[in-house]
Amino acid sequence: MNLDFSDDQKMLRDHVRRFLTDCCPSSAVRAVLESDLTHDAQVYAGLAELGVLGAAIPEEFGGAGQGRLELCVVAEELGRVLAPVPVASSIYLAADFIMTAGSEAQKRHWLPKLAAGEAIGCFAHGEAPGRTTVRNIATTATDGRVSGVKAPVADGGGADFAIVSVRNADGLSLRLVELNAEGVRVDAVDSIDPARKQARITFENAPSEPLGDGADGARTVEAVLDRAAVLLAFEQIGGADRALETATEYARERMAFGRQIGSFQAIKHMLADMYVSATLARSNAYYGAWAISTGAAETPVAAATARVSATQAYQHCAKNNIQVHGGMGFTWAFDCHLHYRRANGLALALGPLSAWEDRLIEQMRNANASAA
Amino acid sequence: MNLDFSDDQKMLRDHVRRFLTDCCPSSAVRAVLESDLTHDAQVYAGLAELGVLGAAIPEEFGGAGQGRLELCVVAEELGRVLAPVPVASSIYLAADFIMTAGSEAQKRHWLPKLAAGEAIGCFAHGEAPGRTTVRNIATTATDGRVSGVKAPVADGGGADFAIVSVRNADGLSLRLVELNAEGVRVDAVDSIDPARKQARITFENAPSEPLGDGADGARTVEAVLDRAAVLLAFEQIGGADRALETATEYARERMAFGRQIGSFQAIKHMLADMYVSATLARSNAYYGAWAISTGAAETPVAAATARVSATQAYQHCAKNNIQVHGGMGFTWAFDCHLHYRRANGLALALGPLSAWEDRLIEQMRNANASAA
Amino acid sequence: MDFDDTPEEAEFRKTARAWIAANAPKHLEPELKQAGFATSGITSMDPLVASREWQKKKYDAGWACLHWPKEYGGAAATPIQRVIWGQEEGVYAKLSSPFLIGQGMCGPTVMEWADEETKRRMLPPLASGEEIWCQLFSEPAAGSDLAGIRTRAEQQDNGDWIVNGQKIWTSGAHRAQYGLLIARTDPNVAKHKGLTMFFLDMRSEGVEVRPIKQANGDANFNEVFFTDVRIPDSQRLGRVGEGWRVSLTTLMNERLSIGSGMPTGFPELFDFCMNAEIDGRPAVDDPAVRSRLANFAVRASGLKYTGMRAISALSKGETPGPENSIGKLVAGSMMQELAMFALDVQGQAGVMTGDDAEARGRFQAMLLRSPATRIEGGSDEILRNIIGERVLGLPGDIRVDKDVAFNEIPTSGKG
Amino acid sequence: MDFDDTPEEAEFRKTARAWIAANAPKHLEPELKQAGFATSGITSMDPLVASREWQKKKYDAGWACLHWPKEYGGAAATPIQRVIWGQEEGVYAKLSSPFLIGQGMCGPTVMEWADEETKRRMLPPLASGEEIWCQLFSEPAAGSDLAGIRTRAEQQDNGDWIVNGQKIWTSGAHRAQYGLLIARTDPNVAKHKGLTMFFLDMRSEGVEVRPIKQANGDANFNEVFFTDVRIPDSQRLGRVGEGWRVSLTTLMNERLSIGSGMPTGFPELFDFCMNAEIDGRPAVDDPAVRSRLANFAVRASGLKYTGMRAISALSKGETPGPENSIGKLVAGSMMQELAMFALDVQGQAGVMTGDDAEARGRFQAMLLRSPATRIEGGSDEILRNIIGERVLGLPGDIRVDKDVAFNEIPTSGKG
Repeated sequence: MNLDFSDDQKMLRDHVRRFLTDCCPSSAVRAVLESDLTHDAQVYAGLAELGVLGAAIPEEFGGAGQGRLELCVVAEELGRVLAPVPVASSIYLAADFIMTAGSEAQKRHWLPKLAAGEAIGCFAHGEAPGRTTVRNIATTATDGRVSGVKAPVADGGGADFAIVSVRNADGLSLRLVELNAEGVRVDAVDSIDPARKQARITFENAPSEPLGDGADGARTVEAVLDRAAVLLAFEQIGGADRALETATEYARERMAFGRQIGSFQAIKHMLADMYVSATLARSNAYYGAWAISTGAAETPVAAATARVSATQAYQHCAKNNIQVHGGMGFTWAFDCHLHYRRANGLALALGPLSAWEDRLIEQMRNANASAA
Repeated sequence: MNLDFSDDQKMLRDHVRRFLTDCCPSSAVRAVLESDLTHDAQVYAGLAELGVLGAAIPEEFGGAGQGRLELCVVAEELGRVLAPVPVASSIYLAADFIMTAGSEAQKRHWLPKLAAGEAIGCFAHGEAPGRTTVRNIATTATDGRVSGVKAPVADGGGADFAIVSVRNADGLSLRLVELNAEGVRVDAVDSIDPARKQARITFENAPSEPLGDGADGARTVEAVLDRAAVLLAFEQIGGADRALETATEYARERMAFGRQIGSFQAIKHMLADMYVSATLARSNAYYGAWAISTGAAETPVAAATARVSATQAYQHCAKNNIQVHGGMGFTWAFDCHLHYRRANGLALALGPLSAWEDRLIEQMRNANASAA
Repeated sequence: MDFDDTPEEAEFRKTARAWIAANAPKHLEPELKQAGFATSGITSMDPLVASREWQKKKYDAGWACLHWPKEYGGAAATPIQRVIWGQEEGVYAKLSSPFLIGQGMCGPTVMEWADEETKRRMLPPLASGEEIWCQLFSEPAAGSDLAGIRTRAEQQDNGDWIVNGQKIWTSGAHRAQYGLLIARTDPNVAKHKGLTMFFLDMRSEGVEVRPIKQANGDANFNEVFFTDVRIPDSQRLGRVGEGWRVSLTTLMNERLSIGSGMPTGFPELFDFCMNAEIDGRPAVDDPAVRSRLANFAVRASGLKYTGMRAISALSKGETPGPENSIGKLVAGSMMQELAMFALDVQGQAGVMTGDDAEARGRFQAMLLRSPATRIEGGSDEILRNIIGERVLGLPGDIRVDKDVAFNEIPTSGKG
Repeated sequence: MDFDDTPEEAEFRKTARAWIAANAPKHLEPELKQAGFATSGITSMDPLVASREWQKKKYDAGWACLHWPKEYGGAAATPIQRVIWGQEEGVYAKLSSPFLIGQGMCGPTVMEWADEETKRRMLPPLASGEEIWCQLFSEPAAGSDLAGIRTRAEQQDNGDWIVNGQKIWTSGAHRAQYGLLIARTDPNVAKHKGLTMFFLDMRSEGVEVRPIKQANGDANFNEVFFTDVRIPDSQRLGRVGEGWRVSLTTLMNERLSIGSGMPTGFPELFDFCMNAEIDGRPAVDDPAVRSRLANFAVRASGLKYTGMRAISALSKGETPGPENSIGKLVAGSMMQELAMFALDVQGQAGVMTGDDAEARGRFQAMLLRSPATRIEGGSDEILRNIIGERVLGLPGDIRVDKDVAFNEIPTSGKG
């Protein structure tokens, strides 16, 4: 049994951590948070140069041809530093959609650019208001022209193309739309985590090409979202760990009533509980990593488990990180709110916690029924 | 505004408390818990003598003609001492059913006996397994003869008659069955709280009389359960308060590491949280008391609010009372488990917490819709 | 049990209602109704002007600081009359937000500790809204441990005090004329013994006010820096070294005023769930949503009726019990949890704020503001200590700083 | 990442599996599968006899106390082999319950602190199941604060020790041949310094064992009273006054053995909700039930894979990280919460126990047993302290009893 990353993967982690420590301090996060910048282009270019954007992209398409475990390692590091880069949108989602359902031509055209960070993709799926389900997708494609409004679209502002879900008679199908085409309008929208920008994309008879044969769009979406959920879970456990570390450090240094506040059980036990949820989430994320890296049949259960657990842990740790810091934790100057924003933003990305809870039990039920 | 009991009602409380302190120590509870006794007959007779069983029964039917607020006061005291007497079954339920839906003859026959503690009634409704809904009532009445199996029936073992819900074409209707009749068999069943005995009652063509005109049985059941829920909520807040007091006292006396354990924040904050839930539950119970004593239209909302809040508070306080006591709290000799048993037993009486949560929101929704 | 007024209460309510109907700035009502957390919501005019106009009108007619003695600008009203006034004032009460700290905390402290001449001079303009006060207590290194403040006041030969140091979390300092200041006057004695309370003119030389940007992007609080600020000894409240005792008056009033009638967000959440849909069905019909709603409902209701039990006591002329101490503790964490849940119901779109968001971004704003509620005016942890010790009578925490000279208490956990 | 054995592990597993297939008491399997919490479930024969037979068989074939050195009755196996053996032993491992404390905690303590002769004499019969040991640590006034024990051991002129006092929560004392005893040998020094560890023959004169009836009606634990019990000095483990250090060996092993592979009840709950109905529909289809199930599922899964991460470390010859310290803390409160929820799903009928209950009363029994899990072997609060201090490196609680002579530490909070 080896539910752990390999030595090579751990070396990759150290490598990425060193790069991000140098190039992505919290001032870089704040530069995006406090401006209209869509992302930190320098950090993104650096990640491309390190070869990690293309970690899971085959060598024939310009990637490193490693695998999803390497991407998990990278995701955790991005989560730790709250990296303001569109890796989730462009790599976990857009690249995976193309690898999963794209034509040979689409792969040849887009994957090398995505791996090199020369193009950015995004997934335009949800249509506010309400939880994203097949029923509330109103965007359509007629004669290859897409019309509809997608919001929020993470990283839509900086993207070159979008994978767009459209309604058809049977459910969903997927289109690929270049965002500089006519009939496409991209507007920034404000969000609780402006270090991870959101957009509204309005399509009016925008030219598009199909992604996949159009029949099993909903199934493709589920499969890609499952894998992205595990990768986001790694971002979340990275963030949760960092929030826990920050809070622990503060509790050791900050004095009140003549003693370190970490010597008070109220604080000590709060931190212990954060450690508990971060540990559970990490173990569940490893289970998810195993599943998506081996293509195991239990991927849907493993992905939902990783996702629910990581969402809970990051929200919990980010929230109590502020509480441990007290008033200082509620200042703009301290980084606590960056994690709080990210934790609550990621909790909704790819669909809310409640939807993943439901999916987890639905999938366990199905697995159980098929086993019986 | 006067969301409080009157001075007379507070005097009644002191009166009942003195009586129960003398006559219902924990040894009396244990005597029922550890034996086949259905209840403590002496305590029950004493309550009858005090006139409190008939508090809400009109004087013309042998009661004290006071009202439901007095019954709330009594309920809280019964809850504090875990009184092993069938007041809930006989008074909150059976007497209320007869007052609500009984014929003049039934009232004349039964209410004076119930008030005097000379007869005991119970409500035979649920049929295991599963949550009690109209759908899972299989007991029927044909030509006035009742057939079916009811379990668990609280206090069924010591009761003289039962109000029995039976299925009819439209839903439910109610029958009154004397339990010494032929075709009736009462068996004791084990339960998590043997100080409040449960029974299985098997009816095989048992003779019965109708209670009410048979049309609106389900509605009568809802109305009586709402009122009983408020009264049980008072038993629950009495129990919660007592568990909190016991735990607080122990935390002040018990030493560990050279100091009172109540000086540790882990214990102190646990007790503070118990106080919070007990206080919320008390205020909600008062709201319920106001509603059932005035027959307010918002009774369903008030009753469900009181019930949900009191169930949460008592479970919380009883559970943490053991935790504060540590190992000693898990001995048979300490009374902690008596509250733990009672709290978890009462949580299921009249239907489980989840069903009351659902009812609360359903009723708020209806109230909101009718107000709009 | 009833929710009715006594005849006297009904009479008072009628008078108050009639006066409000005749005098309130009705044109501001729509804006006030949309106000978010801790602001009056006025944008059509200078909100401070709007607040002052309403306060002055109330003052002139004898409705300001109702329960204060008449000679200090009040109406010597009973506690229950004050509650009834608050109920009748309704949304217009939001206009009082600039005066809350002054009238709710500083005023009572002055009333208890100042001499008669000072009270007659300082309190009426505070009641009328002409002068705004702020409370200069917290410091960067002294939050929950308020007695750990380091701002120094040193007495000169002429009796005046010279103050140096820094305060933080000072709400309204930028518009305040006066401030209530606690400072350390003797660092060589135990921490609680070396403190003294003053009030000072915020326009004094050497006072600098800087807004603090908060985690949610707002700037409702300030840092205040003191550089050789001179305070005459006549502006001392209580004896030298008695500052801790004086501060307890202020803090008791702070917790009272913050704790009562805390909003929880539940009515807004319920309303939202009645209208929002999950996969084509009303959210309120989803059993999982119902279960969460029910848990919020009983907490909101519990707080509401706990408040009514306190009012009932006031109505009978009794002192309310300790129940109200739970208000902020319950409401703070509930608001945070509730906001997270509301965003969850909104799905992926819950991440959007402002006009793009459902319910006009109300729950997103609540999510970002609520962490502060669990900290300001006594953190959750401090409140649990208070309930444990003062309500339940449990022993205090072990204190290692009690009999130690302040300047010998360690100040860093490092090394 | 994989869940596969290395070739060596696969080989070992094959050998173990073959031996178990050939030797396990298969006729007991159905009973063992139905076993509840902390019992073997055997009723068709004397459960202790069944346990001893299986243990002796394992011992004779070299499968008992696998990781112990061969000279003490073990097989010098690696930690990962021990894990694999446990996986393969499966339900038959439940037969080991009478030996767990002796082999898991007393044995390692003897191994670390006794002289060679004692080890060679005492350990093999412990490994073979011929002799059962119990652990005499907790006292009525010393639970979480174990160093507060009062049982006195006084040395006689001939070197023997005379013991007087009372122990509690002694699992298996009624059937034990030996006990590991911590006693106070000097009350005039600080509490941790006056303790000494012994082992004693439980058949000694003056030892009285009385079962304790627990809150759930069972009696798995005992009180043990000592009246002038004589222990030869040769049965002392460690130096006089060094008992606290010796006890840490035992306690570390206790937490290790209790924490690993704690049952949570989730698989049983999920199974139950697949079959139970709420108003005619499968419970598992109710969104409110799903939400609760999901929350239990991720905790159960998190514990399971946390365990696998530890096993992965062992497999690589590394020492597992501190992750496993969360096991009992998570599982204990989860079991309690889960049992309450399962009863809720059962509705009013959930109050019934035993054969009248759904799922054979499993969840009712769990409800009544689970409070103990949150206390025994380190309460939730002690475990949070351990995680905070040993894993996160936070400072310890303030200790008022550290440099005080034991007999001067206050013993009551009254008056």
